[in-house]
This record gives sequence, structure tokens and C-alpha cells, in this order.
Amino acid sequence: MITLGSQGKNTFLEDVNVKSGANVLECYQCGKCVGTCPVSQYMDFPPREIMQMIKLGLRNECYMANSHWFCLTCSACSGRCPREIDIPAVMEAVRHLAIDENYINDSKKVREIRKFHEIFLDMIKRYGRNYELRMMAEFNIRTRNLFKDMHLAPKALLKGKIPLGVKPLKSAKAIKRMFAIAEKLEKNK
Amino acid sequence: MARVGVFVCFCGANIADYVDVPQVVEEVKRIREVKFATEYKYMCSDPGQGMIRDAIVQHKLTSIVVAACSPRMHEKTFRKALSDAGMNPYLLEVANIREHSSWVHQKDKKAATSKAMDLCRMAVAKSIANEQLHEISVPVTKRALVIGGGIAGIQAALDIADARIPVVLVERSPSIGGKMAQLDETFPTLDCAQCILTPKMVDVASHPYIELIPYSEVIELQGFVGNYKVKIRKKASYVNFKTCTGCGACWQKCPVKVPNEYNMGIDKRKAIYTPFPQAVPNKPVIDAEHCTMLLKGKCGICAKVCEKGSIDYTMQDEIIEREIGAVVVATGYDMWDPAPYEEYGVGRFKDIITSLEFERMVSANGPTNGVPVRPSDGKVPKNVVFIKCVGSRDEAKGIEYCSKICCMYTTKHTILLHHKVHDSHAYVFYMDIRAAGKGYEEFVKKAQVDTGTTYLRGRVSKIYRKGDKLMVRGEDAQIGQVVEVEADLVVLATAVSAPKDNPELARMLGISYDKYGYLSEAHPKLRPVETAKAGIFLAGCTQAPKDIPETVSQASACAAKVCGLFAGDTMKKDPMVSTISNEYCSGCQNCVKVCPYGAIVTDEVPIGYGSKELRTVAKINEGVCQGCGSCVAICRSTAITLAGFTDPQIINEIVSI
Amino acid sequence: METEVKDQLVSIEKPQLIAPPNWEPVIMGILCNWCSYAGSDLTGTSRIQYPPNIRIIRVPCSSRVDPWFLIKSLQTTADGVLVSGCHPGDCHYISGNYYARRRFLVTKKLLNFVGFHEDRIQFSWVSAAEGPKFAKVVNKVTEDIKKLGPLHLYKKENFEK
Amino acid sequence: MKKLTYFPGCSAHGTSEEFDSTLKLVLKTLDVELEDIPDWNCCGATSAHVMTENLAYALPMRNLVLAEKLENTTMGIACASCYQRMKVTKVHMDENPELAKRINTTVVEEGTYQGKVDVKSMLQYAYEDIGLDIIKSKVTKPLNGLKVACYYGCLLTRPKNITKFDSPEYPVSMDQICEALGATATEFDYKTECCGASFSISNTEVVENLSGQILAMAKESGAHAIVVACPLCQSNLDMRQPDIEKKQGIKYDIPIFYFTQLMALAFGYPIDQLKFPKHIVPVEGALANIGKVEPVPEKVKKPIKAVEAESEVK
Ligand SMILES: Cc1cc2nc3c(=O)[nH]c(=O)nc-3n(C[C@H](O)[C@H](O)[C@H](O)COP(=O)(O)OP(=O)(O)OC[C@H]3O[C@@H](n4cnc5c(N)ncnc54)[C@H](O)[C@@H]3O)c2cc1C
Ligand SMILES: Cc1cc2nc3c(=O)[nH]c(=O)nc-3n(C[C@H](O)[C@H](O)[C@H](O)COP(=O)(O)OP(=O)(O)OC[C@H]3O[C@@H](n4cnc5c(N)ncnc54)[C@H](O)[C@@H]3O)c2cc1C
Ligand code: SF4
Ligand code: SF4
Ligand code: SF4
Ligand code: SF4
Ligand code: SF4
Ligand code: SF4
Ligand code: SF4
Ligand code: SF4
Repeated sequence: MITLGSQGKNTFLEDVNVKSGANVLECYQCGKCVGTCPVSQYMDFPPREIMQMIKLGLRNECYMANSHWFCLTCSACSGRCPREIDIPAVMEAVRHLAIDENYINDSKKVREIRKFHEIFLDMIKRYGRNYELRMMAEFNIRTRNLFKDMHLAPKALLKGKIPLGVKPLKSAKAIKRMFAIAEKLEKNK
Repeated sequence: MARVGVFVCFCGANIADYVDVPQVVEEVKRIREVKFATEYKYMCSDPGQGMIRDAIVQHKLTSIVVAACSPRMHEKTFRKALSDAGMNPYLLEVANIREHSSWVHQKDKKAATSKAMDLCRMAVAKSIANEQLHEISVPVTKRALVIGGGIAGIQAALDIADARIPVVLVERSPSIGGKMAQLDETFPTLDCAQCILTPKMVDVASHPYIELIPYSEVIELQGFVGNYKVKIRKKASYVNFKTCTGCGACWQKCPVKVPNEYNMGIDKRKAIYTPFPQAVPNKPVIDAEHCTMLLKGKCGICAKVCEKGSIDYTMQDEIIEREIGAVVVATGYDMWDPAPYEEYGVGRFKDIITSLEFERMVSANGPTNGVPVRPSDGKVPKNVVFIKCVGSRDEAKGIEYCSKICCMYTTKHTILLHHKVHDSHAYVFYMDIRAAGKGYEEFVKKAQVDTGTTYLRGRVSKIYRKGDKLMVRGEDAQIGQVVEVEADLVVLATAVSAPKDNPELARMLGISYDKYGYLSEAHPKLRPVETAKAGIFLAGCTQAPKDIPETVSQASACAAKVCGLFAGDTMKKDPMVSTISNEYCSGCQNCVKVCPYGAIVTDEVPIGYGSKELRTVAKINEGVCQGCGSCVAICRSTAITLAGFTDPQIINEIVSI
Repeated sequence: METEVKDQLVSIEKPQLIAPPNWEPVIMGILCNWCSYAGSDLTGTSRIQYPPNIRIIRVPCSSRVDPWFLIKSLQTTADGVLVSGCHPGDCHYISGNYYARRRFLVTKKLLNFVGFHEDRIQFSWVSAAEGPKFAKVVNKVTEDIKKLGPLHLYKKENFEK
Repeated sequence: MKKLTYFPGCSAHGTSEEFDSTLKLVLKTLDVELEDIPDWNCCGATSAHVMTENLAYALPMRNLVLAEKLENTTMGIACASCYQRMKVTKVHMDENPELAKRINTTVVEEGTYQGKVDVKSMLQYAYEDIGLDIIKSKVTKPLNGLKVACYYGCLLTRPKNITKFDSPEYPVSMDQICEALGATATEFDYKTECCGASFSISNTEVVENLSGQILAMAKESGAHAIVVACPLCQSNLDMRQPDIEKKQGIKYDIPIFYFTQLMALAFGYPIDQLKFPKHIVPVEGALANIGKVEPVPEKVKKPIKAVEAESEVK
């Protein structure tokens, strides 16, 4: 059971609205987003329910849900939302807030998704571009799933699908600096 | 010298909490002309008004200022108090210290108080220049115009005519009846629309006080309440209605087939046609856009077969003029086009139809003999999905508002489907079931139980094809699961929208319309059938979506308003109108051009006293003038005065702060 | 705080004018009865707060506004004028606001020509439903005029005993 | 000779090399010269915005700023994911100069963002800037007989207010290009359903499920092949197809072409230049339909039966 009314002002709603630029209060729970979302069946709470949870001020529950990690930012839902709510922006806002406030959903799937993105960013930071083979390898190592997709690898490599090297940027330094400034901006927000 | 009385209201705490009322009273007392000033808790209450009455007599006041709420609120109330004390009511001025001060400067009592003082000073200054004014009375033409012959127009026309007031009913299409003539059975009682409507249509045609002008449109309205002049364009029908007997020989033989609007294009009609068998008048018209005789001079069959010689290919549009005193606008509604719902495959999938198409299919006199069929293959559907709120409550793709009738007609459709196809199953995707009306919830409950319809709470997300089925996908929010229904036919409860040409009509009539195109009532709660323009009333869906019971109530209310307006031989009118002084008028006629009501005409007067030579001046018809003041500001000779808003009054306000 | 008077015309007439401390501008608001006046009422009913500098005069239609009113206001009591009427197409009197708008532009040009800053006279469209918008407009006009500084040193109190 | 600034994207030299190289063939025929953005960097793809807001803008912005140094007014992007990141950044920066200024502080050496360069996907460029008529005029080997389902995925036309191109629900630009090449585009209702996109590596279960549905619907529509304009879509539908088939127990055998491969084919380039061997699902079966004539369907569907007007007369 959830007890409402004791926590005072719904600051979570405000945080999400400010960060996303959307107004979650406009959601009238029609569910069109849920039927649209390709991954709603994998989410702990599909978009419509996330909206309601934000309205109820359930900060922890939202942060710990896997929904915002599963959101692919495909914008299918927002394209159909009758109230024109930018749902992916709301998902992103929840995700960024959760990251900022150090809430960590430690389920295997979320860990993997998060790892993937971290490694990807790391690639860019290091090479300025994505190094696909290295990334896949690192992903498998870091998620302790060494043989994932290994059956695809020989074929893909053979067909030249995945190149064996990457040409790093000339101005790799510029990219590193960019990362540093962006990270600082992130902290000063 | 003027003797002004000032009454400052506390409005309970509304003013008193944010404006120092006693200080305001002290301040106004310092004004030379103010002979009496006081404060009171509620000026609009009986004792408050009593104070005004007493002070007028006791202090021999010559004008009154009430500092209280907006004049739009209680000006009338206080004017009446002045009248009751034997004073001319137009010697009143209201200083709006609530809406314009206490409510909007709640954080700064000092500033609010000082502003209230200024507002009082301005009102006092203006009131000193006020003059005695008297209501104007104008003669009325006791004939009403009804525009639109749907159930709203029909009902209004009949009610007015029954009071023995002549009515001119103008209908755009060849027959009256409107959308109701297209319906099968109607909620919440399931009586057949035709059975209850057609007798009324016949009554209209035969009523001695109704002049029915079908296939026509109003093109111009001039004048003012009680004294309008209307121009009507009667479209050429190419059939002489006086001699035509409605035998039908012509349309049986006509070789040209055209999609039938009455049946939502599901079948065809001829180029010469009556819209439906029970049409009133039951005389055909030739559709000039499709008749090959009129287009290319080839055919002429209908003229050959008509025994009465009623066909006349040379007929022209005709302009008719009528003098009338009041107008009822009843132009109904349009169905919203669901094309923006691309995710439903609207326009690509034949087996998605609209509610009105469904209505035609299940109608006994419909194009499919009363049985719903799939447009793609003509098969009778088993699984039918009804989707509600299509275009309604959807600011992204459609319209923000709730269309009000679709919840109920969809319920009705599940019953009709069940009646016509016994082994069918209905699925309804809904967001809410809005069944607020007499007997409505009961109707919904009975339908749900009797038909076993599956209700799914959620907006449909997508429709796609699988074989010859349509897969309808949406969330059922009750169980929090995405569901797919395999449908043979999908019916969209498309939104009700305002008639496309309402804005144009509104401009022509000089009334206003809202952002959706619905015509605006004067007040949403207390004057729901009047418009802001005196003598023009609204009935039916042209004002907002509504069902038949509500439409008919509104139409009857319009009739009562018209009858009330025509109760005397003359009408009273606000005296805030303009007058022109002959001495100053140079005859430039600038004012004639700007008057939006055509109230200013030219006149000839002698150049000087006793002189025989004449010169041109402008003259205002006070019956027509609405008091906008355009002419006053444009006149370079300052010849025009607008009572209630004279230059001295306004200048006094300006300089008195 | 001392604000210098910037308007040419006035500085010619009263070259030594200096703003008093805590000076607050007076703004004359001339509003049409059907839209903007009703809109300003709605601002009140909705308790939306705005600066207290505006003094509102009600006229039937913005087309009633004589250029003379603007000139007189600036000459005698006001530091700025706001004229507000119905949106185009919504005029209660069909086309009044259209004339008003045209006349207003001419007047503004004239006043501009003789030296008044163009921000001293402003025009807006506020409908009866736009309570928040009215507050916004007043905020903006007040801010603009505050920037420009005062036109008068003292107010004429014509009607004092 | 038209000139166009080109952003190849990271996959152009890897997973989607066949897109890159056939695009170049096609543009040669169409008389368009590509100018690479010098020293471009990764746009951040689906990851940057997942983790951090500022980087998500900063990475594309560097490319936009670099692109402004070239003279062309339009930048063409092959990968749909890059395209979307770049376009989102451009639109947001243009709409919000404050934000642009803030993000610009991360792009130190390259210069100031001015918003001079328009961003288009290669599909949009082909459709809008080149046009169907010119494409048609270059066809030497029409693809008659080949039925294709055009799959746009989520990134090419969405969100509508950002891309301002075609429809987010039922786009037709690629269909029309394919028809201009002589192929038949099928009525395919899953054109813009998501394939699982960035979950390609991290969440294969989802990808297999989503891509599986797309394959099923394409088959249902009667297509011999699917045509795409995005490397992510291509690899999800192609590389994962054998796994999906195994899981569902259905043999699809639907090759996934880049629209540029089909264009090059129709423009008459020899097959060995089109990099078909890179495909996991073999293409030969589908291509064998070219030139075949469609048999007439057995039953012509009857239109709805309407009561004639005559019978209404009483
Ligand atoms: C599918 C469906 C089912 C429904 N079922 C029910 C039901 O079961 N029960 C119920 O109570 N309600 C039902 N309704 C609602 C009902 O149709 C309306 O309440 C009713 O028809 C409104 O009548 P009206 O006269 O205002 O408008 P309309 O019926 O639209 O009539 C307007 C008339 O004005 C004419 N006109 C328009 N413009 C002009 C012009 N400029 N000059 C001259 N003439 C003009 C039109 O030609 C038309 O004849 C249903 C509606 C739909 C769509
Ligand atoms: C909590 C609440 C909030 C509401 N809010 C709104 C709102 O915001 N907006 C809105 O539009 N509507 C609102 N309403 C609805 C609104 O109150 C009604 O629509 C309206 O009051 C109905 O008016 P009436 O004259 O029909 O009935 P009533 O107001 O009930 O008047 C009936 C009168 O008849 C008298 N009477 C009764 N029997 C007899 C008799 N035998 N002889 C003589 N006199 C008799 C009664 O004493 C009474 O004075 C609200 C209703 C409620 C309950
Ligand atoms: S589609 Fe929009 S309004 Fe509907 S439930 Fe989702 S977020 Fe809410
Ligand atoms: S944007 Fe996210 S929430 Fe919306 S449909 Fe796509 S995956 Fe689902
Ligand atoms: S044939 Fe002549 S009389 Fe008969 S319906 Fe036609 S026009 Fe009228
Ligand atoms: S003349 Fe026209 S209306 Fe008459 S039968 Fe021929 S086509 Fe029909
Ligand atoms: S009446 Fe019902 S179906 Fe129609 S818009 Fe309102 S809620 Fe939706
Ligand atoms: S009973 Fe009242 S609260 Fe309940 S649905 Fe009806 S109107 Fe709404
Ligand atoms: S504008 Fe003035 S002077 Fe000219 S005709 Fe009218 S009243 Fe006379
Ligand atoms: S005030 Fe003048 S312009 Fe306005 S309606 Fe009256 S006569 Fe016409």
C-alpha cells in the first residue's frame, strides 16, 4: 500500500517537469503510449504508469524502475500522445535524475544496458569514434558474458562487417577536452 | 456646482483586506465636488443600495460614484438604485477597485490604496460630466429568420410559428431534416429517428406561419434588433417547385450517378434527385455540377419524361429579401475528418468506417438494407471494434474538447449491431464513459449487460492488417496489458466539429465564434442561447456539440426568447448612442464609411437659419447605432458625441489622476 | 536615484526636470469594454498580480480612442499609455478595432515625430479570456516606461478642495 | 555538379560499408559530389543522451561547426541514428540560443555555432533535393517484379517536429523511390515500428522479438525483400535473422537491402560492386524475381453491394 499526503509538496513532479520541459500533469492516462511503445512489455512500469507515479510523487519507485533504461527514445509514443507529452524526454529526465542522485537499479538487464552505454561513450572519449569490435569485446568482458553473440562474430568478421581497427581522430585531444568540459557543465547544473 | 456622492465598498474582505477603505473615503472627501462619502460592507446588498437611495435624497446629490467591483458586475444594480431614488440612472459611475486594484495588488496595500484613490477620483471627475440619458424605443418587425433546418431549426421554427409569429426558414440543402434524418434509432430510448422527425418536417411544410426556403443561403444581414433586413440567395434548382408533383419519373431515368451524400457516399444517387425519400420539400433539384445537360448541353432526358414540364434548364439563382426582427442560427455541425489518424490506417484500410457511415448501414432505409457490411468485400462482420474519442480530446491530432454525444451513440451502436447481427461481438475502446443525462447511465448499463460487449479502457495505438482482418492494438489500462483485437470492421466515433463556414457566417451576422468555430453565446451559464448581438440567438450544435434532447430544449428556449422580444410593439435600447451636431458637421462623410452598422446616413439642411440653400450633413439613426464610437474618433470637426463616453467625460478621467 | 528625462519634446519644454526619488510611472490604460476590459477583470478574478502603475479607463471600443486622449494623457498625467482592444476579427463592433489600430499607428508616428519615445504609447490585443495575458502586457509596459523615466514632476490634482 | 557535405558516421567503414559505397556509386550517377567533414567525430549515437545531456549535444555540435566551414548549405547523413542526433541538436540549438551558447563552450577549438547548415538524411536528400523524376531518368535496369517492404524505422521521420520530413506513421518517400526504380512497394504496416535499435548488443532478446515482428509483417505483405535506410535497422534485421528464425521456427529468408543498393542496381552498376556478399541473409532468391511477371489474382474482390437509387422510389 502507498500512503499519500504525508510527503507535502510533490517535488519529484517539479523536478521532472523542469528537466524534461514536459508537463506530466497533462497526462490523462489514456494508455496510447503503452500500446505504442515497442518495449513496454519489458518495462517494470510502462510509460502511462510512470506518468501516474510521477504525479503521485513516487520518486524512489520511479528511479528504481527499469523503464527509463529500456526506453529507446524512439519517439513513437510522443508522436501519438493526444496530449503531446514528450514522453522520451520525461523518461530521460527520470534517468538523468536517477544517475545524478546515484540510484542504481542493479538488475542484470539494466546493468548490461548501462554498461553498454558507458563503454560506448568511453570509446568515443578514447578514439573520437566508435570502435565496434573493441566495443563488443569489452561489453562481453565487462558484463562477464564472454561468449555472447560469439556465434555471430566469425561470420560478421569474415564478411567484413566488423572492422578490425579504427582510425582515431586527428584531433583526439579536442574530444577529450570536450568531454571534460561537458562533464563539468553536468556537475554545475 | 455638481454634488457627488461616493460609496466605497469593502466587498467583505475582498477589498478591505488589500485596500485601506476608510483612507480612500477620507481622500475622496477632500475633492471639492464630493458632498458625501461613506463606506459599507456590501454595497450591492439591499441595505447598501438603501444607503445610496437615502443619501441622494438627503444630500441632494447630482451624481453618484460607487467604488466596488467591476461595472460589468453590478452597474445595472446600482443604476436601478438611482432610479428608485428618482435620479436618472445614467448619472452613476463605478470605480472598479476590486478587479483592478485589491485583487491584483495583494502584496502592496499602500499602492493598492493609492490606486483605489486615483480610480475614485477619475470616476468622480467623469461623473461630473455625466448627463441624464433615456432609454430609446424602436419599432419591431415581428418576423423571425431561422437559418438551418436540422432538428434545432425545425423545432425553433415550429415553436415560434405556433405563437403566430411568421418564420422564414432557410435551409442550405434541398431538404430539411439535418443529421437527425440520417440516424437510425436514437438513444436513450431507441425510438426511430425518422418516426419522430418526419411528422415535424411535414408540419414545417404545411404550417401557415412558416415560409420554408430550401436550397438557399443567407448572404447578407443588415440593420439591428427588431429591424433586420436579410438577403437570401436561392440556388437554381432547375425544377419548378410550383408545378412539380414529386412523381420521380425524372430521377428514375436520369443516367448520371453521383455518390449519395445522404448515405455517406456508400451508394449512388442521380444528378436530379431528392436527398432521401421522406425529404421536405419532396421535390427534386438538379445537381449542376454533375448534370451533363448543364455541363455540356447533352441529355435533357428529365425534361422529356416530366409530364408537368417542370424542368427548366435556364433557371438562375435568385436573391430574395425579407424584413425580420430576430434571427435563430441553427446550422448544426460537421463530422470531423479522421485522416490525421495515420496510425489507424485511415484512408488505407477500407474496413474502417465512421460512426455516421455505420448509422447509415444499420438504418432500415440505408444503402445496405439495414445490415452492416465490410466495405472491402461486402461480408457481414462478426467482430466489430468501436473506437471512441477519435479526434475528440486530442489536441495533437484533433480537437481538445469532448464531443459529448459519441459515448452515447457508441453504446447505441453496440445494441444496433447486436440486433442486426446476432452472432456478432462488439469491442469498445474507451477512455471514459460519459453518460450524464436522464436515463443515460441506465441505458449504458443495460446495453453492457444485454449485448455482452467487451469494454477496454484505453486509446487504440495502432491498427494493422493481418490477412483480411484488422488488428487493433491498444492498452487495456485496467489490467495494464497491451491487447490486440482481431476485427472484421472498425467504427470510429469521430468528433463533432463546427460547420466549416461558421466563421464566415458569424462575420456576416456580426456575431462572434470561438476558436473551434462554434458560435459564441452571450454567457455560458446565464445567457446560453443569446449572442452578444441583440436579437440573434443560437440553437443546436452550432453553439457546441449536443444530442437531440439538448438541441430541442435549446431550440425551444430560442423560440421563447424570440417571442419575448416580440411581446411589445416597440423595444427598449441602451441610450449610449452617438448623435451629430449639424452646426459642426462639415459633411465630409468620413463617419459614414467607418460605421460598422451602417447607422449613419446623409441629410440635407439649410446652410443658415432661414436660408433656402441646402448643404449635406451626416445623421445617425439612433435605433441602429450600437455606440462603438468609431465615428466620434474619426470626425475631424468634433461634430459627434457618444452619450456616456463624451470627450469631456474621458478627458476629465485623464486629467484627474 | 536620479533618472534623466530622455524625451526630446519634454526636455525642450522643461529642460531641468529631474526624477524624484522612488519615482513610479503612471500609465493610462484605455481598454475596450468587451474584450480587454473584460480580460483585465478576469486578471482580477484570477488574482494574477501585476504592477500597480496602471489606471484604467473604459471605452466601448478601441475605435472610440481619439488621438487627443493619448496626447492629453502624456501632456498632463501619464508617463505612458496603453490602448488595448479585441483581437482582429473578434471586435464586438465587427470592425472597430481595425480602425483603431490604423489610427493608433498614425498617432504613434506623430508622437514619435515630435519627440516621444515609441515605447510610451503601446497597443495590444487582449481578449476577454486572456487574464494572464493582460498581466503580462501590463508588466511589459510598466517595465518599458520605467526604463524611459518620468514625463512629469508632479501631478495636477484638479479636484481638490 | 551538385555538392553535398557528407557525414559518414562510424558504421560507414564497418557494419554498413555497403551503404556507404553504394551511396557513393549512386551519387556519382546523380552528379553529386560528396565532401566529407574533415576530422568528424562520432555523434554520440544512442548512448550519449542516455547518460548525459550536455555531451549528447556537444558531440553533434562539433560536427555541425566543422560542417559550417565548408561552403555547402546542406549536410547529408547516411546513418539514421547519426541523422537524428545531428538534427535534434541543430533544431534545439536554433530554437534556444542560450543553450547553444552553453554547449558551444565545449567546442573550444572549432569555432562558434551559427546554424548555417541544414541537416538531411540521405533518404530525404534523394527524395527532396534530387527528386523522383531525375531518379527515374537514370534507371537503366528497372527492378520490375521485385516486391519490397520499405522499412523506415523510428529515427528517419520521428519526431515529426524535428525531422519535418514525410509521415511518422506511414511514410512513403522510400516506397516512391523504389517504385521509381521499377520495384513494387508492398502495403506494409510496420514501416516505422522500432527494431530494437540500440539494444542490438545489450538486450538481444528485445531486438529479436521486435525485429521478428517486422520480418513477419513484411512477409505477410508479400515482400521479397526489405529496404532500409539505416545501418542499425539493417544489422538488426539481417544479422539477427537466423537467430530469430530459430526462435520462431519460421524461415523468412528476407534479405535486407539499403535503398542505395537497389538504386545502384537499377542504375546499371554491376552486381559485384554492390557488396551483396556482406549480407548474412543471401540476396539471390529475392533478386531472382526481377523481370518476373506477376500472375493475375484468382478472385477479384467484389465491391460492396449497394441498393440502387431506383429501388428507393416509392
Ligand atoms: C453517428 C451519430 C449518431 C447520433 N445518434 C444520436 C442519438 O441516438 N440520439 C441523440 O439524441 N443524438 C444523436 N446524435 C446527435 C444528433 O445528430 C444531433 O444532436 C442533432 O442532429 C443536432 O441537430 P442540429 O439541428 O443542431 O444540427 P444538424 O442536424 O447538423 O442540422 C443543421 C442544418 O443546418 C443546415 N445548414 C448548415 N449551414 C447552413 C447555412 N449556412 N445556411 C442554411 N442552412 C445551413 C444543414 O444543412 C442542416 O440541415 C447522433 C450524432 C451522430 C454523429
Ligand atoms: C456541490 C454542487 C456544486 C455545483 N456546482 C455547479 C457549478 O459549478 N456550475 C454549475 O453550472 N452547476 C453547479 N451545480 C449544479 C447547480 O446547483 C444546479 O444546476 C442548479 O442549482 C439547478 O437550479 P434549479 O433552479 O433547477 O434547482 P434549485 O437550485 O434546487 O432550486 C429549486 C428551488 O425551488 C424551491 N422549491 C422546491 N420545491 C418547491 C415547492 N414545492 N414549492 C415552492 N418552491 C419549491 C426550492 O426551495 C429552491 O429554491 C452544483 C451542484 C452541486 C450540488
Ligand atoms: S499517451 Fe500521453 S496522455 Fe496517454 S497515457 Fe501516455 S503520456 Fe499519458
Ligand atoms: S520513446 Fe521510449 S517510452 Fe516512448 S515508445 Fe519509444 S521506447 Fe517506449
Ligand atoms: S418528373 Fe417532373 S413532376 Fe415528376 S418529380 Fe421530376 S420534375 Fe417533378
Ligand atoms: S438533364 Fe441532367 S438531370 Fe436531367 S436526366 Fe440528364 S443528366 Fe440527369
Ligand atoms: S462523448 Fe465520450 S467518446 Fe465522445 S469525446 Fe466525450 S468521452 Fe470521448
Ligand atoms: S455521477 Fe457525477 S461524478 Fe459520477 S460520472 Fe456522473 S457526473 Fe460524474
Ligand atoms: S465625420 Fe464629422 S464632419 Fe464628417 S460627415 Fe461625419 S459628422 Fe460630419
Ligand atoms: S457610434 Fe458611430 S460608428 Fe458606432 S455604431 Fe454608432 S453611429 Fe456607427
